[in-house]
Amino acid sequence: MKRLIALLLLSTPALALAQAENGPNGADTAWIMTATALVLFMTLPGLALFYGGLVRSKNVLSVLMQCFTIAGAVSVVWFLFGYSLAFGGNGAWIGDFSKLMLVGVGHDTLNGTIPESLFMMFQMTFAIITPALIVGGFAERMKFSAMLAFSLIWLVVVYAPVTHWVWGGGWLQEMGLYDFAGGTVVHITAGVAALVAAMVLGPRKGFGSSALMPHNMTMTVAGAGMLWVGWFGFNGGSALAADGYASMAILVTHLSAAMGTLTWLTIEWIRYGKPSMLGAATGMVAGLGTITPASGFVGPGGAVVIGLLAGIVCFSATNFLKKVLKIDDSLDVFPVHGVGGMLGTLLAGVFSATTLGVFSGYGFAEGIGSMAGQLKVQAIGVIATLVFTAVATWIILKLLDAVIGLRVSDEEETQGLDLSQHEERGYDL
Amino acid sequence: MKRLIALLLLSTPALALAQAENGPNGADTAWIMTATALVLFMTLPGLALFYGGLVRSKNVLSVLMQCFTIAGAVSVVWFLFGYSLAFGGNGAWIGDFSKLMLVGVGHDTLNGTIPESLFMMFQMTFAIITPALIVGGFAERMKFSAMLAFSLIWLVVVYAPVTHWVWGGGWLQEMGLYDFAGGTVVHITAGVAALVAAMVLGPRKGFGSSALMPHNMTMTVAGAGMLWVGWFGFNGGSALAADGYASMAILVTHLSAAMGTLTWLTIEWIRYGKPSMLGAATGMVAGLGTITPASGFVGPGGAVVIGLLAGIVCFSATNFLKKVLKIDDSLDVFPVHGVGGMLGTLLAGVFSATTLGVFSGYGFAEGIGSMAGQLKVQAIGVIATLVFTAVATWIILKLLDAVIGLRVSDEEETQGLDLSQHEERGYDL
Amino acid sequence: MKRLIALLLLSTPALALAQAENGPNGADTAWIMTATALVLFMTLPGLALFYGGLVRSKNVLSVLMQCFTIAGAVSVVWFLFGYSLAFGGNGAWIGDFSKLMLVGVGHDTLNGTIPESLFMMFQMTFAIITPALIVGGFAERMKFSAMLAFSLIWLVVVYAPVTHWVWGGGWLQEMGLYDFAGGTVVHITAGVAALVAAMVLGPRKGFGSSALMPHNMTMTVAGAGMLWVGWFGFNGGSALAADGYASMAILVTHLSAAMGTLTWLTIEWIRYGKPSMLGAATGMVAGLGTITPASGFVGPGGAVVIGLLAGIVCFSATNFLKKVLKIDDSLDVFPVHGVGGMLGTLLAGVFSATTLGVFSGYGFAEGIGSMAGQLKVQAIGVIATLVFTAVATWIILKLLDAVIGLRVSDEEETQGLDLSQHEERGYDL
Amino acid sequence: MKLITAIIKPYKLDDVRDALGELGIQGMTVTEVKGFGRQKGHTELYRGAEYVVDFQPKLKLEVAVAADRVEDIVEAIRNAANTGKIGDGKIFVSPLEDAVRIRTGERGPEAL
Amino acid sequence: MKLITAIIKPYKLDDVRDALGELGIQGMTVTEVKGFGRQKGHTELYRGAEYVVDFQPKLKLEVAVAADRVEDIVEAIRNAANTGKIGDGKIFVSPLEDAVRIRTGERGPEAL
Amino acid sequence: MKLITAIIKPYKLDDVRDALGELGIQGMTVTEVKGFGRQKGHTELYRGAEYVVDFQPKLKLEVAVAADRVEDIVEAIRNAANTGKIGDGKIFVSPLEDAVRIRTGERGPEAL
Ligand SMILES: Nc1ncnc2c1ncn2[C@@H]1O[C@H](COP(=O)(O)OP(=O)(O)O)[C@@H](O)[C@H]1O
Ligand SMILES: Nc1ncnc2c1ncn2[C@@H]1O[C@H](COP(=O)(O)OP(=O)(O)O)[C@@H](O)[C@H]1O
Ligand SMILES: Nc1ncnc2c1ncn2[C@@H]1O[C@H](COP(=O)(O)OP(=O)(O)O)[C@@H](O)[C@H]1O
Repeated sequence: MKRLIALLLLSTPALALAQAENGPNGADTAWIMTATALVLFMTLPGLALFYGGLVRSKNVLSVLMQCFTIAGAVSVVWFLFGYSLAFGGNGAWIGDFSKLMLVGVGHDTLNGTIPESLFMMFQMTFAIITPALIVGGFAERMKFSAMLAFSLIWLVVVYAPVTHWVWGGGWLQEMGLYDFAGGTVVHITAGVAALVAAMVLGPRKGFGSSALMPHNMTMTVAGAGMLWVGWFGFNGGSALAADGYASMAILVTHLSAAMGTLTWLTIEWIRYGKPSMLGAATGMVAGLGTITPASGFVGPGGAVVIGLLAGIVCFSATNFLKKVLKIDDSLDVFPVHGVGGMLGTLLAGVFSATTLGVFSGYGFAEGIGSMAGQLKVQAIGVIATLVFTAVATWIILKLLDAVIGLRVSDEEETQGLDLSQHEERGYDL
Repeated sequence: MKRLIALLLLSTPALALAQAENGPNGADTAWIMTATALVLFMTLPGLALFYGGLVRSKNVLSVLMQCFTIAGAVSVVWFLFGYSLAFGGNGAWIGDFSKLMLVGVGHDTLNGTIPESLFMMFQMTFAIITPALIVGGFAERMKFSAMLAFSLIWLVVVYAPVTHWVWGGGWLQEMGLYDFAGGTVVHITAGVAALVAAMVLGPRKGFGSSALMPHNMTMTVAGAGMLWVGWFGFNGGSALAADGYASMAILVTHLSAAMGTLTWLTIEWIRYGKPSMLGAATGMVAGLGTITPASGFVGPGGAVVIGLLAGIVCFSATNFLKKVLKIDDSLDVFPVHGVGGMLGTLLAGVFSATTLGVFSGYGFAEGIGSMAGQLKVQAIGVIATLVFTAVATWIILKLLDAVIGLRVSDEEETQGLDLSQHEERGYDL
Repeated sequence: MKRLIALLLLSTPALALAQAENGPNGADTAWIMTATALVLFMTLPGLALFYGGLVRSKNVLSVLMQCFTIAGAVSVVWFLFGYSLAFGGNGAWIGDFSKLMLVGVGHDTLNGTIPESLFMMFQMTFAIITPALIVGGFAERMKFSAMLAFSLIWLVVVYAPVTHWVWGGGWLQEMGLYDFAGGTVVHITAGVAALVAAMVLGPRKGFGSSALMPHNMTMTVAGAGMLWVGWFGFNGGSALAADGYASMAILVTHLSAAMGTLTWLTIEWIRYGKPSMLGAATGMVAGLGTITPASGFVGPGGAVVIGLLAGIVCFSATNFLKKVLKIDDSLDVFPVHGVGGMLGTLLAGVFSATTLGVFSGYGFAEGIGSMAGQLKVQAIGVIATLVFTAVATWIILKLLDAVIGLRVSDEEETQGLDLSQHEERGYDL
Repeated sequence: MKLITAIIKPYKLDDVRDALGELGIQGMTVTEVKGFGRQKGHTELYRGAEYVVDFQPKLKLEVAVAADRVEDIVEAIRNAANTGKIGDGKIFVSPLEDAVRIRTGERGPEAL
Repeated sequence: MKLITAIIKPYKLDDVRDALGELGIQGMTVTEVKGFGRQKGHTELYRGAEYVVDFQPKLKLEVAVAADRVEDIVEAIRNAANTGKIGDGKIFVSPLEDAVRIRTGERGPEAL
Repeated sequence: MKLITAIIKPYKLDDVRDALGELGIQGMTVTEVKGFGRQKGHTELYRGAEYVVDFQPKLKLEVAVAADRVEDIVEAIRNAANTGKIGDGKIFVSPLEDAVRIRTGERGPEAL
């Protein structure tokens, strides 16, 4: 987040204020409006299609519906009090209710150089995609009602506080955590929550014994392309300005995605004799997720290495989870986003170093003098987010299971969620 | 439209001129180029996919083809004289021929702070989507030739004048009508025209007796997502600037879409026991269409109420039309866009009030002192647009029916329009 | 390219420098970041879907995979040395290694008014789409390994030098060639390479005797819509600024696409009795490809004529290639992009004239006084690009054929590339 | 028992089902098939390349019935599926030696 | 030889194939079909328009076997496909006069 | 009359149709089916999860013919569909008791 950079670079509040008092910047506003559209586009239809293609035909609408409903419900909650909890006040742990329903925000209320309404919208698109990512963990077996309840409670209990810690002036931000666009806030929280959900719900019927194949890889690839493009808004927009920081964030994002793609498909090529389209797309997402926390701090040389490591590590994690741990994280949210988010948050502490020659980045956080120092902060960020998310998610799910039940019946699962939850079918060709 | 706001705020022409003389604004230009791309994206492929998925497999290409051909043909007509009819001169009822073929428009000709070529393009994308929306009313039964003739005649006879009334300096604009991004100009005209077309053409074979089901809901959802994102350009771009007005317009647009989604699916959930993906997507479109005229004038609190009402009213209208009136408006253009446009135009007169606490907006039009006053203007705008569109559309269709015939033969309809009109098939999987 | 214009208008380096020293422009940066996203969107998922829908079901993933892998691999090569070869130094024929791995490029390094990292990214998206276009020439029969090797070698041997000639300060740019956004650099090179590839590889099994039909026209149309929208970034972004030049480039681009669409479908309507969706979409691409080199130099009147000619000429070329020459350029890359690129590069020399009344453009290149003079330069550009590309592509392919073999076995071709190259299937509905 | 197999035009399915329903037949199995016959296909053009699509989409209905009902049923299908135009399709009758209802194990005509 | 045709619920395919495999039967041909029968469909609502989807997705298995194996195989299919719920499907047995293996030209039971 | 049912490799359809055309047979009905047999499928990997796709896509051709033409036709199909490789498929011959042309009501061999 550019805000973060601003806070770090301009260490005196007076200066920060001065910048804000400079008034609105049209170019920054133009870019962040665009970036906001791009990030919404990542979820709708991007992620929805990416995920939708990977499930079986009988469940495709349930996944699309989950993404859509989350977009709707999260937006309203974010407006009512979510934004205030994340970005209101100066608490170390959680925001306050000062920005409830955007009270007092008008056309000319600013956040930095852009309208606050825009900052809130941009953040809202992040708040939408994070629970939408979790859908991949419990896909093809969760009740729609439970999914909706879970997503909203999780938004308030997990997402809002972690956002506050990292971007809202909370303790991790104070400590100098480098998370430019959401390695901890978005990817670790979503990945860990998906893993916990997969474990609490248990595997899909037939997991391990019969084929639970993607029903439409062309849909998945269409979504993957949209994710790649949309991610320019995700990371580039996090600079909150139309400047060299934003451009560089886009460049490193793109290079990491490219390397992730190539790495994953190369591993498959070597190991299985053939590279696959799904492998390429998954590597791309791994590259994107991993560079996310680092994207404002590293240079293009570092980005290439990050993409390479993303491919290797996330590939291994995917196989480990599926083949060794035999956990049915349906669409591999944890190994790709969770592991990628952790890896990237740590690597942000490495490749932000200015002393790595062609792999150099743009320096550590204000007040942190060494890679070890930055890495320590990064590790604290990773662990805190991981542990908090895991525990909170587990509790939410267990409670919900007791109250309304999480999983559809066996018969409904066999029939498919499209018919059992929505009385609709994806195709009638 | 920002232009409108400018006209209203800067009530003396001299001042308006002064602003124009300030010269071009790069940020505004950057944003409106982006918005123009987003609005084109709403039609191609957005609306084309949204509509295409809802028809039967044998007619999918005909719908895509109609959207594509309209995009091509409207653009050329708009360039030749459509734009001039809508935005040339100062007549109360219709423009003039002063801007035929953009005579005299160069790189540095401005409209406000943006190049006139860009203003004309931005408006062109609105002129494209409006007849494309009507396609939903006569889908699956109209001859391609008749469709093309109708769309172009309608553009000139209905769309261009109404645009002039509301945005081109015509009588409704003079009167102070609030239509920020096209509640009257786009949604009421398209909705009413679709209804008239559905009535003149008569229902599809099998309407009411057999299943005329959507053939590909995933395509419809992909299109719905694109509409949501593209609408940021539609409403946000209508500010014609990259500023707090544009940002706020995007925020209220998004919130209304979110509430529309939630409302429609909740009604279904209560009434039928299950919420549907198509319901969610339809509620979203209803929310978007309804906020459109109001999007520059209301605050986020008002937007939430508008989205809620959009869901309730458009849901009821859809059922009423289908079950009570038994009119085969194939893809429900009138109950969603027409009714939504009317509702939104009226609500713009309510929630622009500054005295509604958290539901307040940003004030009535210059010279209008009360909600009753604004509402009266809004009602006049709604009724005038509705009546004029209905009559003109009916006459155009009746004439065309007499001259070239509107509807394909029974056999062609049974075979499907893809083969009978285009000798192509959508799928060969 | 705006750079080009700048170079031509500001003929003294001092002045050019002065402009650069003006520092970064946020609005230009905002727009070019957007344009970069739009051009990437043209390839992923735009072109991938456009092409993917046109092949048979058993090869759809191979096409998507080729586009994805090219995006990944080209990006990395571009970063390592491709960009430097194209835009480093001042050689007449080829760049140098001064910008290897973007050495020395930081947040505030500029290229004109935008960050150099952004200029490099924007150009990267062009370097991605060009080899991706070639995929259409050899689709459904090339080995994945050969495709990858070919694409990368071709990028370095053909694309980088031609880019340098035209945009990197090379001999064609010096001579005053008008190629705003890639008629020679992108479309002629891709079209000619596709033709040569089609000839070297030979036709697909069954070409001419059995049906090699598109398997999913809805996918193709979705991609076509994305291409149309994305092209606003392609041509509008090539102004490298958010100004009247960019706006006008978008307007002429749009009008040419519209006329191309209408022209192609009208010819079909007259000749075959029915207009087709694929015809409309192909005409659109022809219109877009043809206006590309001219888009910064011609006015809207000229654009309409260019679109008309694009439709007529590319339609004829497609039929000629398929029916007379019987060359199996699978997805008609040469007749649409190659021929369109040549036509457009020549027409840029015509419609840039300021003396054509309503069809006037914005003047010839600095130092060129007549249409004949400009046309001569344009013709040299076309011929040089054509000959160089043809020869170099032929040599690369022949060498690769000898070393690793270009084509899959008969059996693999019958089975389909999805299974034989990637062990995946597109659909399991 | 006999197996009656009818190849019909797709849009006639509802009519045929209604006709069979009136005869008390409710079970049947339907398959989407491609029919080649006297009824010719059409030519599609994709960018100038002609593709002759020489099959017609048809539905195949399979109905297992007791032997004595064959004539009625054949007649009913014929009446319902008939348009008088080429390509209306065929009805085939073939012997069926046994039938089993999986759920109950009933055999013979009771299983239908 | 006989042709055994079974209409089963789609998710039972693996079970049936396993059961047949145990009897040494490995060849069969499977078709996706729409089944109409006692088992009723469901109603889908699209924006208030009700569509009764009255067919059930089923799979049709065709297995050609030597005449003396019919009983065993019918029994095996029945056991594997049985859920006790309505809509479990049917097994039909019909006469088969000849069979040819295209590759070798073998005829009769050897061809299977 | 007899019903000849052939399971063939999909890309052999045109050859078989040509061969039948030469024998004067023009009507037939074709279904897309999944074949299980000696010819093995392949394994697909999706993010490390292995899915054994053990069926082969095949086409099923059904041709009703007069009894005396059976041998010629079987032979023609066999020749046209044969590649000598495993998985070439089967031809089955079964009895057909009646055939009706829906359009005209003709019955028996005339109806074909
Ligand atoms: N000999 C045959 N064996 C199997 N099916 C046939 C045969 N002849 C025709 N059919 C099927 O019947 C359909 C209709 O036949 P066609 O010759 O077109 O018209 P008609 O039914 O009017 O004689 C064909 O599309 C095909 O599916
Ligand atoms: N008379 C029949 N002829 C052919 N197929 C039938 C017949 N009756 C039923 N079927 C098939 O068997 C399936 C199951 O039949 P149904 O009556 O629903 O339940 P059950 O098998 O329990 O009797 C149907 O969906 C249909 O495909
Ligand atoms: N007993 C059988 N009953 C029905 N169909 C069979 C039988 N055996 C094989 N088939 C069909 O024939 C196809 C080819 O059989 P397969 O054993 O693979 O090779 P081959 O034809 O060379 O013996 C299978 O895919 C299946 O569709």
